[in-house]
Amino acid sequence: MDSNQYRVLEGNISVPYRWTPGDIYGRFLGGLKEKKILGFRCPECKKVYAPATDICTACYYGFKPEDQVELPDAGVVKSFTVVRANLWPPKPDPEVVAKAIAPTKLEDHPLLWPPAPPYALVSVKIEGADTEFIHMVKGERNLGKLKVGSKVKAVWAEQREGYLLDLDHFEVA
Amino acid sequence: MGRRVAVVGVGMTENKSHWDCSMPALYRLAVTRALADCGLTHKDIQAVSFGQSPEYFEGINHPEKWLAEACGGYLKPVFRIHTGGTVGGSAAIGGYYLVASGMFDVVLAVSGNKLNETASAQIGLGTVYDPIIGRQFNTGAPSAVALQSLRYMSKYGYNEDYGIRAAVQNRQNAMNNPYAQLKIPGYNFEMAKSTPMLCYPLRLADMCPTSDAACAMIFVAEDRVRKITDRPAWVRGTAATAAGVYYADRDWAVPIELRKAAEIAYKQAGIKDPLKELDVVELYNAFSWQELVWYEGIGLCDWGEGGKLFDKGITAMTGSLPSNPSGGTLCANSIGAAAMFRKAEAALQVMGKAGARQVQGAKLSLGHGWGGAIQFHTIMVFGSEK
Amino acid sequence: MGVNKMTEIIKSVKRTNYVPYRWVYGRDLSRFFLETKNNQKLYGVRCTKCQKVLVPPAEVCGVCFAPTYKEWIPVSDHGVLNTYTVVNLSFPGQPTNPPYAYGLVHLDGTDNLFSHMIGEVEFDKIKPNMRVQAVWNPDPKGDLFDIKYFKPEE
Amino acid sequence: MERKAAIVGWAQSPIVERDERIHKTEMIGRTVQAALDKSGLSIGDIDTVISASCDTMDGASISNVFVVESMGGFMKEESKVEEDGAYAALYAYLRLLTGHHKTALIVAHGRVDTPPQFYSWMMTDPFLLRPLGVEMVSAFALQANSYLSRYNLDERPAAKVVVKNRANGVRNPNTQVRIPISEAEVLKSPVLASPIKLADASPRSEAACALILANGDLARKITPNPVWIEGVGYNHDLYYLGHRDLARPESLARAARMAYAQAGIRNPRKETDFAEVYEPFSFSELMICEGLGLAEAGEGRKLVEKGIANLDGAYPVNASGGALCGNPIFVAGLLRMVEAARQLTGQAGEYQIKKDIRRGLVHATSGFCLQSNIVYVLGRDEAKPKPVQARKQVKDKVKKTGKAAKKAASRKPVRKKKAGRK
Repeated sequence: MDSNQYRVLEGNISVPYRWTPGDIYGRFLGGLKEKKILGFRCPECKKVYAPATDICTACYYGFKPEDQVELPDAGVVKSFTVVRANLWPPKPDPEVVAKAIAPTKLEDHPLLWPPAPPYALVSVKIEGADTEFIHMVKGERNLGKLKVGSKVKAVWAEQREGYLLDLDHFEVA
Repeated sequence: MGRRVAVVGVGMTENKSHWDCSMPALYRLAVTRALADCGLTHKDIQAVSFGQSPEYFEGINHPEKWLAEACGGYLKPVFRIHTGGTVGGSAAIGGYYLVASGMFDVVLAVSGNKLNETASAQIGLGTVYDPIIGRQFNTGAPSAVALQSLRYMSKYGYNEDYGIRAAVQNRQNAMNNPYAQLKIPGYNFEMAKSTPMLCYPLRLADMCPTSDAACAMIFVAEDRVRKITDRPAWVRGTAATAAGVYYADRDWAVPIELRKAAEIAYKQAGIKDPLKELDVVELYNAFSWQELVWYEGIGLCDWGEGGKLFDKGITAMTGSLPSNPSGGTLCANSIGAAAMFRKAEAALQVMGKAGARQVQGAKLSLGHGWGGAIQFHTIMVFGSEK
Repeated sequence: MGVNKMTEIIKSVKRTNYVPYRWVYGRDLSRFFLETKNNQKLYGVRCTKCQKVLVPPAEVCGVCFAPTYKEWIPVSDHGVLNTYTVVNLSFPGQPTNPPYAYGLVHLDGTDNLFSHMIGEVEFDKIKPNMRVQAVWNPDPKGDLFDIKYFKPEE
Repeated sequence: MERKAAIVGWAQSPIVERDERIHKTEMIGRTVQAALDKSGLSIGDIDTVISASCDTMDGASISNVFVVESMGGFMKEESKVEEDGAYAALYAYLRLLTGHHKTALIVAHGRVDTPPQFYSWMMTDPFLLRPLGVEMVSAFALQANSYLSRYNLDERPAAKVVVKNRANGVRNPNTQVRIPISEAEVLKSPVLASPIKLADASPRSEAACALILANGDLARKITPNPVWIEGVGYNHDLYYLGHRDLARPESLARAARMAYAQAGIRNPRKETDFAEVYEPFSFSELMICEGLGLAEAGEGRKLVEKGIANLDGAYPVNASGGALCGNPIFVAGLLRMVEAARQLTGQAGEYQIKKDIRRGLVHATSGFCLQSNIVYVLGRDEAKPKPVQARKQVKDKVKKTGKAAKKAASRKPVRKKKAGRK
């Protein structure tokens, strides 16, 4: 058989999801919608988790709404990486995706797609938190100034829906 | 053969749409209940056998990476087993082997799924089919089981009512199970028969619901058991077998791989006549007809005799070998947890902790799991005695 | 600081996850579909041990774990419908709109089951064990739908 | 040291970037057959089959559904571990320890049906990491930066890792990237996500691998050179990248301690002779060597700077070229076991470690930033490897146990039970 007779099937698996954040992640995302970073304090070890998580792992304590604390929207960069290369295939045609998930509407379940480079993935210790928040720094001006130890402040999106990217990115102070 | 192992604690979540509960919280709920059941803490757990079904259900690849810490697996040995619908059974068997091998003394097996995270679980089930041959016209699991059910009906000449009757028996049993999802007061044959035909010969009543649930079991080595509980469920036999998809002479109504699994497990447990010796069975009957097919598979009767066994009422709650006192998978199917629910229910029965669904004096029980393209089966046999 | 009771609790995060794939047919399936495309013929392979014929072709006979590739055997596009289902269920992303029927066909001269659509027949006329034959697609592309569906044998 | 179970056979398909002419069942079937042939066994001698493969990469839920026949799992006790193949080997080992099974076949396959970025992106949770497009390269880059800033290092030691592994890879006929590279070339290669450059990253790869384990007594009958599992440890760290200390993977240290305790090892650097580690990125190898206790924290660089980890060094690391020369997801870790077995039995050919070796470390990882790790201590018998016997003789020895005969007998009635079709 000629090598050009070997066949390949091109396709995709597209699934509309409605992920349940539950009580704790749900509050954290609700906080972002209101331009607030909420943390959760473990009553046993007193550590403050920001962003939220369902449990304090070491204590195996399940967070409750009353453990919520409000934190400033600024912090210090503990580690970062500047993503320069585009590691992804081209973004799919919305019509292809819409067809793949019909009759669910793509407007109701927008396509999830990674951000376009360049951007930096940063690990930010929010003031008053004991964990680090993984988020982005964008813009060449910010990327140039970025160092371990840089102070950063949140830049909020105009349109907010209760999604991680309501906090659009951090900018270097 | 290895060390003796017992189940000392079982934790279940309700089967329903957990709209207020994230995936980590759901798993944590099952695990905390299992720990409370046997009076242990998360610090006692030495290793975790984690199970969850296909990634495309929740869109989370390697879910154990995210969820193991919610199961108390922080800085502990954790691995994930994934065998499709059998995964709960496979994870439980993994938990058994972790202890029986002598590697660990106290092991948590946990498995679950949150099927309501996706717009339809059938998308995930549909991707089980080969992309080149089969995915073009699949309709998830129901259509495949419809093929199996019709083959069984036509091969042995059973009419449609048998499936409905099996469904009704399970739904009535489910009324006693606080964790079941489908609990319909006064459920009867007429109600079931009037439901719409979804995949001929399967009506809505022949099918399982879509649930969110997690289940956890704690496996403990022989010498630790008595300190923890005086009502353990000893693991008497385990087996997990596989067949294939396109193998020659395949007959969908004759699950030879399940018979093989049963033979292996019965040999370990010293069971010669399962119909007489077993006190209760929990079968993974995600679709009504499978209840009858699995009777034959686990050797309660010959091939083709499942319906006749059902006619005798032996497997009713009042019979000598009740099947699915919990209502089975027909009344609650989260897929990831479902096979573990079967094992956990079987264990609870011999522990005497099954509450309103308890089969009085149950000493020997069997929990079953089914998965893949009707080709993977898991079996665990539990005894109140070693 | 302290509890802020006014914060909205987000109930769900709705997004579509898209993953592209390139699935490889490989030697046997490429050849199988080359034949359906060019010659409208079905071929199977024979297990070198148990001599059973498998369609679609498989690399090894699962039962014997013996190679199958020594022979490339033409098989009939007629056969017996082993079992079938009529699908009324619908869900997002379904490749074909219901209702439709599909089943497992035991092609003459083979020893396993081939799955395909059933057409040109009223749903209530389909019966297990009926004879069926392939209806070929006039515009073959080298995939499963080179056969449009199976219909009752004439 | 109690001898419980050993590696008695293996096979792999050559690692390639992408082969669109071969179906995964073809790849697996041939590899399993080759492993059986190598060990002189037939499928009837195998008691249990454990596979490792990935739904997301295969684009098929329950990815073992359609491959179970081609890996010889029909009517066998079968299970699947959805982790690297090295974890499947662990589960198989557990099964052998109980005595329920005497032989086990481990099969792993990794295809690149979708770009691997999707595999890792799908690993993220939907709320906190997925919207950021976090995938392997950027996550490991974040970790690499944590490591570099913690110990005040530059990028040169990692470049030296690449130089070493690529030089070794040239000698390995089964690996994918077989082109040597200089330190300057590594440092000049394009930045993917700082500090990870193209040359620091493992390639995109496909392969299948099969490994056969046998119980103590049986292992000696099957092969004159069993490779014993002397210890195994594994551990799992926190998920969220902001929750753990990325610069020091705690789960790795714990996995290593567990394995060393079983093998009775106090000083791994002195009591073992070489290591095969799964390094998805060059920086990872430095951290892994530290985690394994081969170097002090922050001093992994000394292994490459002083040439200790070279093929001819005092403690070779990744003599096979490692994952930097070929990284089939789900197979790469199992391949490390195979490579260690090759070294211990003197079958590594061009990349055979010249000094006398008796014990080796094997490491595999899964998850972001070395979240989960598994460590094996593999060892050979005290005596030097014996020449391999003729295949037929070996086969006769196994048959004497009556195993193959019994299996064949037990299979027939099963087939008979099935009623005829129609």
